Amino acid sequence: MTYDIKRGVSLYSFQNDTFLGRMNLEDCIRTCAEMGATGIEIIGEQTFWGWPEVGVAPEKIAEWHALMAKYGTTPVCHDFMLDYKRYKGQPMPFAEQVASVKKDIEFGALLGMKFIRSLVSVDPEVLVAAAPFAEEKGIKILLEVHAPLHFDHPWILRHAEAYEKAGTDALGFLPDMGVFLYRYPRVWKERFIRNGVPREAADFIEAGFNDRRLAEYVVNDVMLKWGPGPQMGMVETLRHNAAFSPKRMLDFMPRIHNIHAKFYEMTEDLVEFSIPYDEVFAVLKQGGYKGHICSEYEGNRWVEDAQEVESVEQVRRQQLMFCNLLGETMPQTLVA
Amino acid sequence: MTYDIKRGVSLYSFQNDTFLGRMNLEDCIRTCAEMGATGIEIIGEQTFWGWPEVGVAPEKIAEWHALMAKYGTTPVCHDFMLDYKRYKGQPMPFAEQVASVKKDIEFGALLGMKFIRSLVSVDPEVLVAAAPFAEEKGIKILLEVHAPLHFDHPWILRHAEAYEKAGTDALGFLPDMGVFLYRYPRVWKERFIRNGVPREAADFIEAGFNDRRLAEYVVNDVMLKWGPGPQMGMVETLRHNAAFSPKRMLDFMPRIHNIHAKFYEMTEDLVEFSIPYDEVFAVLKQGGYKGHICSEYEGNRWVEDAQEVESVEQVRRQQLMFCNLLGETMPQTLVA
Amino acid sequence: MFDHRIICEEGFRNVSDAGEVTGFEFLARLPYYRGLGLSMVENLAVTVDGEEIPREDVRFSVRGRSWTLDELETCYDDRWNFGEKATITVKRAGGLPAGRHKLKLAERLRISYLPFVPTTTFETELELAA
Amino acid sequence: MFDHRIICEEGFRNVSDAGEVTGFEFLARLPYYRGLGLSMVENLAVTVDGEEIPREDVRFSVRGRSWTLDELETCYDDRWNFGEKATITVKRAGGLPAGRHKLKLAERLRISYLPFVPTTTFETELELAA
Ligand SMILES: [Mn+2]
Ligand SMILES: [Mn+2]
Repeated sequence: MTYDIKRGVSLYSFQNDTFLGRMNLEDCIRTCAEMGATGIEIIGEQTFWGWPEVGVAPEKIAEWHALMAKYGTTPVCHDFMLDYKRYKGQPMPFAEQVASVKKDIEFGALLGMKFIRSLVSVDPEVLVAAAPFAEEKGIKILLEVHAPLHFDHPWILRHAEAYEKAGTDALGFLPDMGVFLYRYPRVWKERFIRNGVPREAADFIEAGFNDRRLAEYVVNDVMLKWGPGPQMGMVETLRHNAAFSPKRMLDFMPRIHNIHAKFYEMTEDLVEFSIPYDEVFAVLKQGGYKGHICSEYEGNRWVEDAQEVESVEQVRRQQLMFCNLLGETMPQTLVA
Repeated sequence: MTYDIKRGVSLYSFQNDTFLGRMNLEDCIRTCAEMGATGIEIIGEQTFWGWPEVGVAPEKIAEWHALMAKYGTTPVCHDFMLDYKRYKGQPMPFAEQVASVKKDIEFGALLGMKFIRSLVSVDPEVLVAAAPFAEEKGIKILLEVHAPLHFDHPWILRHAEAYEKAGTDALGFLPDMGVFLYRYPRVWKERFIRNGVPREAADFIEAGFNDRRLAEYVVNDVMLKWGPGPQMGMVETLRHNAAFSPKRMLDFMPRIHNIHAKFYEMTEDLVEFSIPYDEVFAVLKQGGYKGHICSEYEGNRWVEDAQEVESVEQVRRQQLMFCNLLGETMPQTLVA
Repeated sequence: MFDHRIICEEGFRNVSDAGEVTGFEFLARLPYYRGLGLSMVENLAVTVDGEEIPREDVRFSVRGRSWTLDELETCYDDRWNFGEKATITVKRAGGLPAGRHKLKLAERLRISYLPFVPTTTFETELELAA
Repeated sequence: MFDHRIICEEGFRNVSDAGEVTGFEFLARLPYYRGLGLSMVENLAVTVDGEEIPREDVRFSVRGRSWTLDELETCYDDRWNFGEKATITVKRAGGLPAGRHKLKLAERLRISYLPFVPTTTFETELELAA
C-alpha cells in the first residue's frame, strides 16, 4: 500500500527547557523546522498559559499562526486533558464533559490543528457525543492508546466498537509507541539505582522485564529477595509497561491519524534503546499510514537529577533515525 | 476453511463430585460418553492418585484404557503441572524441569493422549528442550493461554516466537475461554455478596467490569466509596479478568489443538452467562480449527456454599449448546 | 473451594499410646482441585478452642506414613492427593476433654504457578468422638 | 519530574504588613508537564525546620490573586500554569529568623486520568533573604 509518513515533534519533548525558561515557543518551533520536522503537536495547557480555565488571548493565537508561517511548520494536534475530576468528591456531569471536549475542539480549530488528542481514560460516549461538532469544525478526536493499555485491550476495543457504531470519521486513535517497550529503558534503570535500588535487584528486574515475565512473579520475587524499599518502585513499572506487538496497529490503521514517537533514549548509533522503531515503521508502511509521527521525548525526567537534559540533541537523533527509516535526505542543520 | 470441532470434557468439571466421593472415574467417563462428548481430558494428578511423586500402578493405566474401550471415548489431553517450586527457597534446576516435563510426556503417551497441557508460567526454553522427546512420543505440548494473559500478551508472543524458532510441531497452544469474559459472572457476584460485599458495591464493580474500565480506576473508586473489606476481594478480580477478543486466536490457529471451554454458569436458555461461545465458535470455524473443545466447568467453587453443585447438569447444558452451535444431533440421553 | 469440607466431620478423637492419651487427631483435605507433593505443604497451623498449637506438636499422616511439618519440607517421594483425607495429629498430654470444640486449620501451600504463597483457613465446631 | 526545581531558590523571605512581620513566603512550581486548574490542588503541606504548618495558615498566590487552600478547592476560573512560580505564603507572627532553613513542600494534586490522588514531596535548604 502507498503511505505518506511525515515527520513532526510534540513540543512536550522540550518540557524541561520550557519549564526552566531556556526555550520559548519560537525557540521550540524554530528547532523543529531546522530538523525538517514540520508537523507541530502541543499539549495545549503546556504551550498556552491559561488554557482552559482562563482562556487564551487572541494575540497569542495570532502569534502561533505567525510562527507557523515564519517557519513553514504545520499545526497537527492539540493534546487536551478533560479534567473530569475538577469537582472534589463528585464526578463531572456527562453534558459538561461533552461541552468541555467541544471547547477543546474549538481551540484546536482556532490553532489550525487537524486533530485533538483525548486521554485513554475518557468515556467513548463522551467522544461520540462530541463527534458531530468535531466533524463540523473539520477536527478529528484521537484517543491516545497508551501503556498500560494496548490495541487488544478490552477498553480500546470498546472505543473502536463505539466509533464504528457511531458511523463517524471524526473519531480515531493516536498510538503512543511506549506500548511497544521491548527492553527495560537504561535511563530508568540507572535512575532507580541512583534512587537506592541495589544493582543486583535492578539487574533482576531488568532481566524479568526483558524476558517478558508476568509482572506479579517479578514483584513477588523482588519482595522476597530484597524486601520493601526503592526496588518496589522499580518493579512496579513492570505492571504498567510491556512489549506489545506493533502489528496490532494494522487492524486500526484506517482510524490512526497521528503517532506519538515516545522515546526514552536515542543512542549515538541512532537507535532507541528500548522501542523497535524499525519494526514500527515497517508496520506503518505495510498498513499504508498517512500522517505524522511526532517525537515525544520522555527521557528528560529520568536523567534530570544526574545531568543536563539534552532534549534538542535527543530529538535530533530520533529525527535522524526517522530520516534513515524513510530514506529522506537530512537537512544540513540536522546532520551537524 | 474446513473445520472439525469435536466435543469433549475435562474431568476437572466434576471435581466437586469426585472430591466428595460421589463420582468415580467410571462415573465420569460414562457421563461424558452419554452426552456424546467422547474426548476426555484430565488433570493427571486429579484423576490419578500418586502422580507424579509416587507414580501410577500399571493396573490403573489398564483400567483407564479399559474404560476408554468400554465407553468408546478418546484420550485427548493430560494437564500437567511442573512443580518448579518443589524445593523451598531454591528454584528447580533447568535440566530437572525438562526431565519433569519428559516424565509427563511419557505418562501422557502411556494414557494414549495426543497432548499434554503446560501451565502458562512455564519457561518456553523448558518446553523447547522437551520438544524432541515429545515428537518421538507422538505428543504435542500445549501452553494454556489463561487469564490474566491473552494472545496478544508479550509472554505468549515470546512462547510463539520460541516455537517458531525451534521449528517444531510438538509445541502449541491450548486457549482457555476464560480470557473472553464479556460480562461479570453472576455466580461470582452472588458469592461475593454472600461473603459480605454490599449489593451497591457489587453492582458498581459489575458495571465497571461490564464497561471494560481499567481495573485500577474501579479498585480506587471502590476503596474510596466503601473502604477496605470483602469488596476489595471482589474488585481485585478485575485485575485478573477481561474481555479479550476471540478473533485473536486466528493468528495462532495452526498451533491450537485443544480448547478449554471454561464456563461459570450455563443458563436454562443454553447460553453461558459471561462468555460469548457463539462468537468463539464463529472464530474456530473461520480459522479451520480441527480438534476438541472440552467443557471445563468452574462455577462449582462459586456456588458450593449456597447450594448443591450440579456439575453434570451444567456440563450437559454446555454440551447441548455445543450441539446447537455445531448443528449436531443431540444424543437422546443429553436431551432428557 | 470445598471450604466446608476441608476439616472432615468424622475422625475427630483423642489418641492413645500404651493406654496413655497423648494427643488428638482429626481428618483434613486440600482446598484445591488437585493433589500436591508434600515438600510444598509449608504449614498446617492448628488452633483449638482459640489456642494456637506449636508447629512442632503437629504431625501429618497419609496412608500409614507420618511426618513432622519440618520433615514434610524435604519429602519428595509422597503427596497429599486430591480429596485424600489426611490425619492431622496434635501431641498433647491428656488430649481434649469430651464435648464440642472449635477447630481451625490454616493450610499454607507453595503452588508453583502462583506468584505468592497462599494460606487458606478453615474453621468448624466438632464433637469429640468417644 | 523537575524535582530539584519545585521550590525555587529565589523569593524565600519574610513578609510584612504595615511594618509588622506577619509571615514568610517562597516560590514554588508544579511537578508536572502541564498546568492544573486550582480546584484540583488538594493540598500544599508546608514544613519548615521540621515543623508542620497548619493548613489554614497557608496562602497560594498567582498573578496577584490569592486564596486559602480551602478556597482553592472551589476556584474554577484560574489555574497554576506549567512552569509558573506561585507564591506560597505562611502566616506566622515574626516570620522566620535570618539564616538557613529547611523547607519541605508536599503537593497533593487531583489529576483526572490517574486512578489515585498523588502527593509529591520536595525538600531543600534555603537562606532567608534579607
Ligand atoms: Mn504520548
Ligand atoms: Mn483451563
